This record gives sequence, structure tokens and C-alpha cells, in this order.
Amino acid sequence: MQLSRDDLRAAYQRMCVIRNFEDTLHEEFSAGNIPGFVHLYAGEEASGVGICMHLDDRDAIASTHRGHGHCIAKGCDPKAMMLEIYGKKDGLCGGKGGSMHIADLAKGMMGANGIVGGGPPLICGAALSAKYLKTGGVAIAFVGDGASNQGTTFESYNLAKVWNLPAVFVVEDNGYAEATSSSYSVAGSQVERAKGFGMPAQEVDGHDFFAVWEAARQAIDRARAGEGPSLLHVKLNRYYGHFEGDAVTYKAPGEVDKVRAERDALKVFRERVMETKLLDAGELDAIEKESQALIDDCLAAAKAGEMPGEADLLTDVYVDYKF
Amino acid sequence: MQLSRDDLRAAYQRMCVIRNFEDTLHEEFSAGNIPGFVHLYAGEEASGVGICMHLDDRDAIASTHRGHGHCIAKGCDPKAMMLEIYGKKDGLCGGKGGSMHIADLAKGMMGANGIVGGGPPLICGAALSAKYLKTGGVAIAFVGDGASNQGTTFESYNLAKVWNLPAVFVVEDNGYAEATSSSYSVAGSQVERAKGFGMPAQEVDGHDFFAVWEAARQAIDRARAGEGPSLLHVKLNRYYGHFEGDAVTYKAPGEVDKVRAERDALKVFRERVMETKLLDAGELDAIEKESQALIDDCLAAAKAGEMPGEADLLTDVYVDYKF
Amino acid sequence: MPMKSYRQAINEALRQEMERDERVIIMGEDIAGGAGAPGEDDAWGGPLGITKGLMPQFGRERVLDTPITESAFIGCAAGAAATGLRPVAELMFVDFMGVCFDQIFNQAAKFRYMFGGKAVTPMVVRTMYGAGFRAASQHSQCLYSLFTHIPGLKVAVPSNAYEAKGLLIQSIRDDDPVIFFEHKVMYDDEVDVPDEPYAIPFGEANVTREGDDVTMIAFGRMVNFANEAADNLSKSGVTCTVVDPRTTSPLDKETILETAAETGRVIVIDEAHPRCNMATDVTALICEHAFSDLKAPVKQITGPHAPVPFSPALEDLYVPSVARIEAAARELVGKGH
Amino acid sequence: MPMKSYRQAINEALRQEMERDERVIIMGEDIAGGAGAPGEDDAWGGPLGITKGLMPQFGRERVLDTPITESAFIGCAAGAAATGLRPVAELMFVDFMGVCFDQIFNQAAKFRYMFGGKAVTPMVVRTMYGAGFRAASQHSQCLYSLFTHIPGLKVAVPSNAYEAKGLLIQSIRDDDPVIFFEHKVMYDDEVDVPDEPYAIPFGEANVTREGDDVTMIAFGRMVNFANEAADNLSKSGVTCTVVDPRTTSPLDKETILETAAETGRVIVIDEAHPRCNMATDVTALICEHAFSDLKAPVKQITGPHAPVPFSPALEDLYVPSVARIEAAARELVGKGH
Ligand SMILES: Cc1ncc(C[n+]2csc(CCOP(=O)(O)OP(=O)(O)O)c2C)c(N)n1
Ligand SMILES: Cc1ncc(C[n+]2csc(CCOP(=O)(O)OP(=O)(O)O)c2C)c(N)n1
Ligand SMILES: [Mg+2]
Ligand SMILES: [Mg+2]
Repeated sequence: MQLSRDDLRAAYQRMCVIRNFEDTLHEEFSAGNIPGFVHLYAGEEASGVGICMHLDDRDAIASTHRGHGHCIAKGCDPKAMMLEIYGKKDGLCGGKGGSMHIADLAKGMMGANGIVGGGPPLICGAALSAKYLKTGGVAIAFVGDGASNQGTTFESYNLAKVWNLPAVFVVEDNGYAEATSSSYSVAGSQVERAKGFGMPAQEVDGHDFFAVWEAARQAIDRARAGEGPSLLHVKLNRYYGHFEGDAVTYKAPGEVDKVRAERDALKVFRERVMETKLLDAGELDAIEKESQALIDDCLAAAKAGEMPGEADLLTDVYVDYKF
Repeated sequence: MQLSRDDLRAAYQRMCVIRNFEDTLHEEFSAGNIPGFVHLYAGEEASGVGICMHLDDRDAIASTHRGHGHCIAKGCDPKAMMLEIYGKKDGLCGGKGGSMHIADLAKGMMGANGIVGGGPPLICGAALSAKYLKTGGVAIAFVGDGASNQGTTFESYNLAKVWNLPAVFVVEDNGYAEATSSSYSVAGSQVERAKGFGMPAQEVDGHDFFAVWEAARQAIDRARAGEGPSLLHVKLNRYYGHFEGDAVTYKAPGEVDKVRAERDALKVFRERVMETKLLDAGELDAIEKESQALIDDCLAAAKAGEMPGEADLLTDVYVDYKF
Repeated sequence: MPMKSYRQAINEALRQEMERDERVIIMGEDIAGGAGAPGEDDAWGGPLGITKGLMPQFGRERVLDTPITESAFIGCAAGAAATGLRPVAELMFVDFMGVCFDQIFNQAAKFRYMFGGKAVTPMVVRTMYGAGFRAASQHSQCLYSLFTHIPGLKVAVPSNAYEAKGLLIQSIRDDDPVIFFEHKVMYDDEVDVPDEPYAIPFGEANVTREGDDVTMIAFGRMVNFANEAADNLSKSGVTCTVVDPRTTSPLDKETILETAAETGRVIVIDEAHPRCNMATDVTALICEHAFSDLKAPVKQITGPHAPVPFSPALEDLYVPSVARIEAAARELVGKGH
Repeated sequence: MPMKSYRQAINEALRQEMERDERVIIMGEDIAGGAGAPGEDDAWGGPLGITKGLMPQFGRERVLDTPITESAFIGCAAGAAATGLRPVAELMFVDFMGVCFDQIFNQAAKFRYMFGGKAVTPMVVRTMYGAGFRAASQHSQCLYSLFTHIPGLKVAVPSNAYEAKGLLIQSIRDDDPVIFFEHKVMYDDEVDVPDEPYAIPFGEANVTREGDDVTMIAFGRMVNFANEAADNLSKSGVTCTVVDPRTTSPLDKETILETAAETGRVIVIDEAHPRCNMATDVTALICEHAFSDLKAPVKQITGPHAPVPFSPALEDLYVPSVARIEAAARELVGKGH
């Protein structure tokens, strides 16, 4: 299977939207316009997009606290997401979830998650549904390097393998869990751990959309073919703090700047498709402009949106309940 | 380091005591003389004894629901244990714990455990104490093949390695977790899983005391030398049901009889030491007799012992508490 | 009507719902038993044989034996429920909640609210609770108050086989996550149970005795203790109303407040530890909303603030007894105006 | 006396106890921060900087950054406590209890009883709770009632910086497992806090206001709301007694019952969800043991039976307010005989 020019346009468009979305939130948070905990995905775009390019609405993903990029990659509406992050009534979750709980089950987006390691068990469930209902769907759990040490994650590896579920575990290793280096917190290696459970696994350069896309294709095809779960260890970098407000003093001076300059996922993609003459500068510039315009529009809508009120406080707790 | 004749006598004595203890409980349970859940260690003696021979009171072990053998191997008083299993006031835990919660902290026996996977985190703590207080002690977590799938177990592997703790994880794989075969429930392999966390690991024949003893020596010496945790995958068989009352229909007809006949840990030991002329039949027979006599005595004491009463019900909840 | 045990009633409810709806699947440790083993298949049906016979009828596709991995399989049930199935997961003993509570209370229970009403999570967690089995501190707890505290969960505590069948069928048909509490010492207790499927609605208490002197509100196994106490008391002319709320969440406040008001003398009986439990919950409800009708202080009868002991001698002292309930009732009728 | 923030008071308590006793160690995720990283060490001191500065003073041997592995490190703390250390583990948010509760409630809490009184487990779990931080459903819960239900645990809920220092020092010196609840929105709130170490005994309530008309019993952050309400009410001639129990387990029943009896009109204020919480616990206590002194029904003010919403507009409606407390008090003084 090959990437068409349309695929490439779509991929670049999604990566740009994520980048603009996160850059905008970064400014907005610094300006004091957003409350709560906000974890940005900027720098990691090639992973979410490279993987979700292979998915459609019958496929499910479980995300993390750093979920905006996964949501956009899986097809959630950026405007409804932005409204949600501003706590507005017309947000994707009516303002009740916020950044850490954005979800859109109709799109197979099973939620960002405030609990590190919360997603993998859920993805075993989505994979079980797909297998039992024979939808042909697959289910993908995104976990960070930190989450890769949580017991729920290991249990899910084992259960997915024991039941031969159509699941893929994607360890997005940005080198840090909060202020802790994965070189400290992760004993052994992600690939060896997966092999300990009898799962195929491979390491991938998360700055290279094409590498992620190809590795994901193999893992997802394998799952769809009924050949069981596997793991991708995607190495990448986050550009901003763990959450907004983090001064990031634990990283080396210039550590992020160097990555931005030399291995930025969007730049790498842009150069590659221009070299190979698949897309030209004009097309790429146009996508970047559209994307920025889209996000400006989302932001305006989010700021203008109305807040939920008293009538919304106690709804949606149950489908029905005799209070 | 070599096993002296005294060591061999002590080893055989402990294995016989465990076997007699468990055989006696099996009869007593069948006769309706013991209440609750009782999980017997018969058949697995070479593991507990082969490992605990290397330990003294500064060393800690965490056991499982199948804890009698570990307790005896670690030096707990069989009479106080038997009294406990009968719920008597003079039991090792005053009758409050019973078979699933026998413990003797003074002997470094941190408790049987009713929670599968409950022990490994505790053993990280005992190992941390030993390391921090520089006692030279090591800490051993026993887990079954079933417990090897519990998240708490994996987390403990990682934490022990990250902190380079003097710990050893012993997976006692008797092929079954209740009525479920480990060939179904355990994806991958115990040794590969350990390697996934960067831990040395090896598989051992749990019917062969000498093989267990030697493998344990290496793992425990490594831990004492500050070289960190490792794992032993001990393959063995349980002779009775998962708990007393289990009809064991899930095993193949004759499966256990064959092991008893061909690979019984006590028989294998006895033959080996006689072949190599380390102990003679007379010595071994004497040990067997003493052991049976000891257990008969324990049983009589347990039956004669008095029950705890009202005054004991609410004590020992706290060190002190303003009710 | 045929007599059936609590065990049979639960098995029948599962079987009938699985026959009715293909989306109903069940999972847990050895709920069939024999997975991967050379001997008999369906060897266990759970440690106490509750699910025996379901795997042969429905196959391993719908009756899933799990590894010992509560976080993964309870979370799996939640994820499957959110994506079109109606899983019934067995948490063998509620005492094991400590290794999987997150998937229940932060995931399944909160999906609907966090996601703005877009999630539906029709899962059931069947679990064993209660003392009296000589199972010691880690296999004898009640703990339903912990689940009752959590918005988004429903909690059923059936008091006999009839209640168990009807409440389990409702639990499976319910579109919200339900925690279903089975008392381990009641599995052999028999009452009349209809063969055909029936659902008992949540939040509708059952008044099992009617009297004028004392109102007893009890949960699960304690309902039977209250009934026995009421029957004994009636012989000496003290008549009691006994209320079985059936579900702790939702709670039938109306029936509790009405029956409390009728006698003005109330005893709440809860096998659980005394702090922040259902006895305090119901007592507080009555004292805030039926205060003026009370003729005497509400009396709480619960287990002690101590773990459950192993020794039969101690455990028999530990569990609230019929005698304690009778004595409290006699004391109460003497009290007040 | 110097003014110190809740944050500083907690940091100071930890530092002074670590200076006093070598066996005191602390562990948690990024409680120092920077482990294995190329940049600044002690980069965080926890996500909100509570433990900042301790690692440089005591070193990584006593200030242990953990992987994200709550079951392993909380269990590790329990095991270390049972073998001679006095660990203080940080469970960053109490909402994360679902991945590690077993090691707290089945292991640490039950060792002593299960082992017949032979175990001593001097561990502390420090944890953040409460709404108001725009942290949404999985980072805003109270949940102390769940720990209060468990025999073997002690539970401290400090209401300000002074209380926090004294109660944390007592928690560390205490020989039983203690769960120490820190309200995340109070870290910057300052009051007078002595420089020298002091311990506030458990189970001894603090009466922060004395009055004749209404008794308010509140927990943690809500104590400050009750004080403010009482001060406002006094301007219009309604005087209130405010009680801060300080610990929910043990609970100072005497002071609660005495102060309830004195006014006969009681409001219990608990930020938590309404079911099986501390409001029901205290209300039930009063209604069973101070019934005849009550002039009106006990009023409970709590958060709703719903997860905590993210939207600031909703969260502000969610948390009990000073205004609600005042209104309830005014209503109560009108009521009864
Ligand atoms: C169970 C649990 N423990 C701790 C936290 C606090 N926490 C939130 S994000 C995070 C770090 C996660 O690191 P990683 O998995 O590498 O993801 P990243 O932030 O790097 O994308 C931590 C410790 C949590 N939310 N849940
Ligand atoms: C957390 C938890 N889950 C389930 C159980 C029920 N249970 C008790 S023993 C057991 C099987 C354990 O198998 P294994 O670890 O292989 O030990 P074995 O019994 O073979 O010695 C199970 C499922 C439990 N006690 N705790
Ligand atoms: Mg990371
Ligand atoms: Mg086994």
C-alpha cells in the first residue's frame, strides 16, 4: 500500500492543525486565558497522525493526558475541542471534561485520560468488541514512557496476547515523564518488554512521519488479519513543558531547540515531500495557511462560546437514575 | 560454597516437615476439622527449602496464599502455625490470620497473602530497608504462575531494577492458577519477561532441591553483593487441589501420580544423597520419623488449643487509637 | 413456584440474559475453568460453581476465562461496554477491588459525565462480599459503601435468590455500570424463584414485614436476620416493619422515610464496618428528613471497626446477630415518648 | 509568629522530621524531579513544589523519585515500614488510589490485626484532594470517607497551615498507617506557624469558633468556609460554634456530641459526594447519641452526587459555598422549638 498525494496533503494538514492548535493553547495559557492542567502534543505530531492515518471510525484509540493530537488525528472537530478546553457549553464534552477528558466515541476516540495507564485496559475492551462483533476494527492504546511502567499497561499486554486481540500498543517515548528521564524510570527496553509477552515490537523514529506510517501499517494490518497485538516504541520529543507552566529546567539547555531545528516532524515531512516532488512548496504553504486560519477561527469561537450553567451541573451522571 | 552433611539433614528435615504438615492438613480438612480456604504446598517443597536455606533472620520473604511451606522453610514454628490454621488463641497470629495470613516478622516471614500479587511490592520495601539500613539482608518475593500476570508483580520488577534493590523474584510455576493452565494465561515466558526489565533470570527444575539451591545461591549472592534483582522461574507441581475441596478435574488423569512416582522432590533428594553417600538410609529414615512425630504433636496441640474470645476481637487493630 | 438457591438464581439470570441478548458476554477468573488444561473443560464455573454450565452452552467466545489481571479485564469490560457489548465481569471477591478500582470508579463510572453524556457503559461487575465463611480479613469484607459513594455507579445488594435473579437481570439490562454484590454464605439458601425471566427495578425497596413498633432497614444478608428478629419479636407482641432497599444506589428514600415515620423507632442494620457505611447513610437521611417523626434515636447495628478475623470463635462474635437486633428493638420500644 | 503557607508548613514538617529521625524517608513521583535528566536536579519538588529542597538537603537515598508505579511504591513504603523505616509516600492525587488501594487497605491497614498484633507499620501516605483547581473529574475528588471506612487506617484532614504542620508531624511519629489529605487549593494560604516542631494529637477536635445558636462541623477546606460563614452570621446576631475534627479516623466523638448538644442545631459540612461520606457519618453519630438535645434536624451540606466538572462555571456551582452555609444556618435558627 502506498501514500497518495491526497493522503500526504491530509497528513500534512492534520500535523499542521495539531501544531497550530497546541502553539495557540501555549500562548493562551501563558496569557492566563485557560484554566487547569493542559498538556501539549507539539513536537509529537508525526506519531499520532502517522498511526491514525490507517484508521477509520470502526477503529478505536485510547489516549492519554496529552490527548489533543490524538483527538485531531482521529478526526475530532478542533473547534469543539477548543470550546471544550475553554469549558464552554458547546465543547465536545459540554465543558464537563476539559483538556484531560476530551472524547468522541462516535469517532472511535475513547478519551484522553487523567489516569496514567488508564487507557490500555479500555483498548482491550474495544478490541474485544471489534473481534466479537466482527467489525474488522482494531484498537490502539497510546501510552507514554512513564505509563509504560504502570501495571495496567503490562496486564493489558498479556491479556491482549492471551486473547489474541486486534490491538496495538504505541509507547510514545518523549524521554520524560514529568521531570523524570525515561533513562531512569524504564528498566530494560520497550521492545524487549513486548517480546517478554510474545508480542512483535519495533522501535520507530517519531520525527519521521513515513517511518511511523510504515511501522503502523504493519502492526495494524497484523491486528486486522487476526494475528494479534504488537507494540511500537516511538521515540520523539515534546516541545513544551510537561504541562503548561512547567519551566522545564530538567532538560539540557538547548535540548529542545536542537530538535526543533534539526528534526522537527513538520519540517522533515515538508522537505521529504518536496525532494521527492510529491507536493510542492505552494501546496504546502497553502495547507499551513488554511490550518492557521482554522485554528484562529476555533479560538475565536472558543472565546465567544457561552458557559454551561446550573441546569447542566447534574445531568449526564447516569443514563437514568432515581435520585 | 558447598552443602555440608548438616545442611543436607536440615534441608531434608524441613522438606519432610512441610510434606507431613500438608498431608496432615489434607486429611484433617477432608475430615471436616479445618474451616476456610486452605492451599497446600505439598509437591513444591524443594523450592521453598532450596531457596530459604540461603537466608537468615535479616532476610525477608513475602509469600502467597500457598504459604505453609514458605513459613516452615523460613523458620516459623510449625506448632504455632498449626494452631493458627485451627484458629486457636496461641496460634502464630492469635487465630486472627489463619492459613492465608500466617506471618512471623521476627523471622523475616512477611506473611502469606490473600491477594495474588500482593507480595512483590512489599518485598521492594523490605529490600529498600535492608539497603538503606545496610543490614546485608535480601528480600525474596514468591509468586505463582498466575500471580506472574498481575500488574503489581511487573511494577515490582521495574522498581526493584530502577532502584537496584537486593531482591529476588521467584515464580513458582506449578502449571496452574486455580483451574487455568499457565499455557493459557501466561503470554511469552517468565525468563523473557524478566529480561525485558533487564533482570538476569533462569529456569529451574523445582523437583530438584540441588538445582534450586544452586540457582538461588547465585541470585541471592548477586543481590547481597549489591548487583540488583533477578528472577528464578521454578517449574514444579502441586499434589493437591488448588484449595482443599477442589476435585482437580482439569488435570489429566494420572498427571499428579506420575510426578509423585517419578519426580517427587523428597524421593529425588533421598536417592541423590544416598547415591553420593552423603547421608545413609538410617539417617534419612530417622528424619522422616522425627518429622512425622513433630507434626503429630503439632496436630494434637492444635486440637487441644483454646479458642480466642470476646476480649480478643477488637485488639490489634492499631498500635493506639482513640475509639 | 420452584425453590432455587441463590447460586441457581444467579446462574439462571445469566443464562437467560445471554440467551436473550447476544451482546451479553461474561468474563472472569475460572468462570469456566480448565482453559488450556488437559482435563475437563468448564471444570469450575467459578470457585463456588456459580457460572457452571454457561461455557458449554455459550462457548468460550462468550464465556471468557481471564488471567489473574483484574485491572485489565475489568477495564476491558468497561471498554467493551462503551463499544457495543454488555459485559458481565466477575470480580471474584470484592476485597480484590484494590487492584482494579480505577477502571471502575474513574473510568466506567465517569465516562458519561466527563464525555458530556455521549457515553453509555452497560457493564456489570458481579462480586462476592461478606463475612461468615472463615475466609479471613482479605476475603470477607462488605465494601459496598465505597461504591455507593461514587457517582456514576449503581449498586445492588440482593438479599435472597428471588431478589438475586430479578436484580441481576435488571443489572444486565441497565445502561449504567452496576456493581452486583453476592453474599458468599447465601449461595445454598433457597426460596421460590420463577422460571421465567423478570427484572426488579432499581431504587424500589421491598417491605418484607409490616409492623407498628419498630422499623428495621437492612442490607443484603442482614435482611434475613432482620426478618428473623421481627418474627421472633412478634411472638412477644412487638411488631416490626422490615425494609430491604435492594439497591444502595439508587436508594429508595421515599419508602425508607415513610416506614421510618410510621413507627418513629428505627434500627439500621449493615454488616459492614461502622464508619461512613450504609447505616450512617440511612440514619443521616432519616434524621435530616424524618426528624420530627422520630420517637427515639435511630439505632445502628453494624460490624466492628476491625478487620474480619479468621478464627470461627471470633468471626461468630464479629457478625451482627439476630439476637443483637432483637435486643436493640426491645430497648427501642421502651425508649422515647 | 511567622506567617507560613500550607505548602511551607508541610515542607517544614517533612524537613524537621527527617532531621530528627534518620529512618524517615520520602518517596513519590518527581518529589525531587530531574532523576536521570541532564538539566537541573530537584527540578520539581512535586508538581506543586511541596517537597522542593528536601532532596538537596537529604540526598537521593532519602528522597526517592519513583517511576509511575503507585502499587509498587506504596506497597514498598508499607513493606519498608514493616521492616524498620518510617516512609512518607506521596500519592500525588488521591484520585489515583484506584491503582494502588490494595497495598493500603488490604496490606498496610491489616498487617497488625491479621498478624495478631506483631506488626507495626509506621507509614504515611500524603495525598492531594479536593475541587476548585479546574482539574476535572479525575483530579478533584475528596475520597477520605473511603479510607475512614477502613479499620487499621488513620486519616488526617488539615484545615490550614498550622494544622498541616502539627498533624503531619504526628502522622510521621505515629506507629499506625496514616493517610494525610492536603487540599490542593490551599497551598498558598498562610497563617501563623511556629518554627519549632510540634505534634497535634489525633482524635482531638479543634473548636475554631464558639457560639450559642448553631454548631457547624466541617472538614479540611470546609472549616475555613464555616469560619467565614460564622463570622458573617455573627454580624447579624447569629452566633455559631465551629468544630474542626482534624482527623476523621480517629474521630473526636466527645467534642462533636458536646458542641452539638450545646446548640441543638447542627450543620455538617463535607466537600465530598453525599453518599456514605463524613457528613452522614457525623450526622448519624449525633442522631444516635445526642438525639434528645437536638432542636431541629441535622443539616448536611455536601458536594453533589456527580463527578467534578471541568468548566469553571460548573465547578464554582459544584463546591459548597459560604453562602449556602449561611443560608442553612439562618434557616436552622428559625426551625424547631
Ligand atoms: C496513575 C497516575 N499517576 C500519576 C499521574 C500524574 N501524571 C500525569 S502525567 C504524568 C507523566 C506521564 O509521563 P508519560 O507517560 O511519559 O507521558 P508524557 O507526559 O511524557 O506524554 C504523571 C506522573 C497520573 N495522572 N496518574
Ligand atoms: C487479586 C486476586 N485475584 C484473584 C484471587 C483468587 N485466587 C487466589 S489463588 C489464585 C490462583 C493463583 O495461582 P498461582 O499464582 O499460580 O498460585 P498457585 O495457587 O498455583 O500456587 C486466584 C485466582 C486473589 N486471591 N487475589
Ligand atoms: Mg513521556
Ligand atoms: Mg500456579
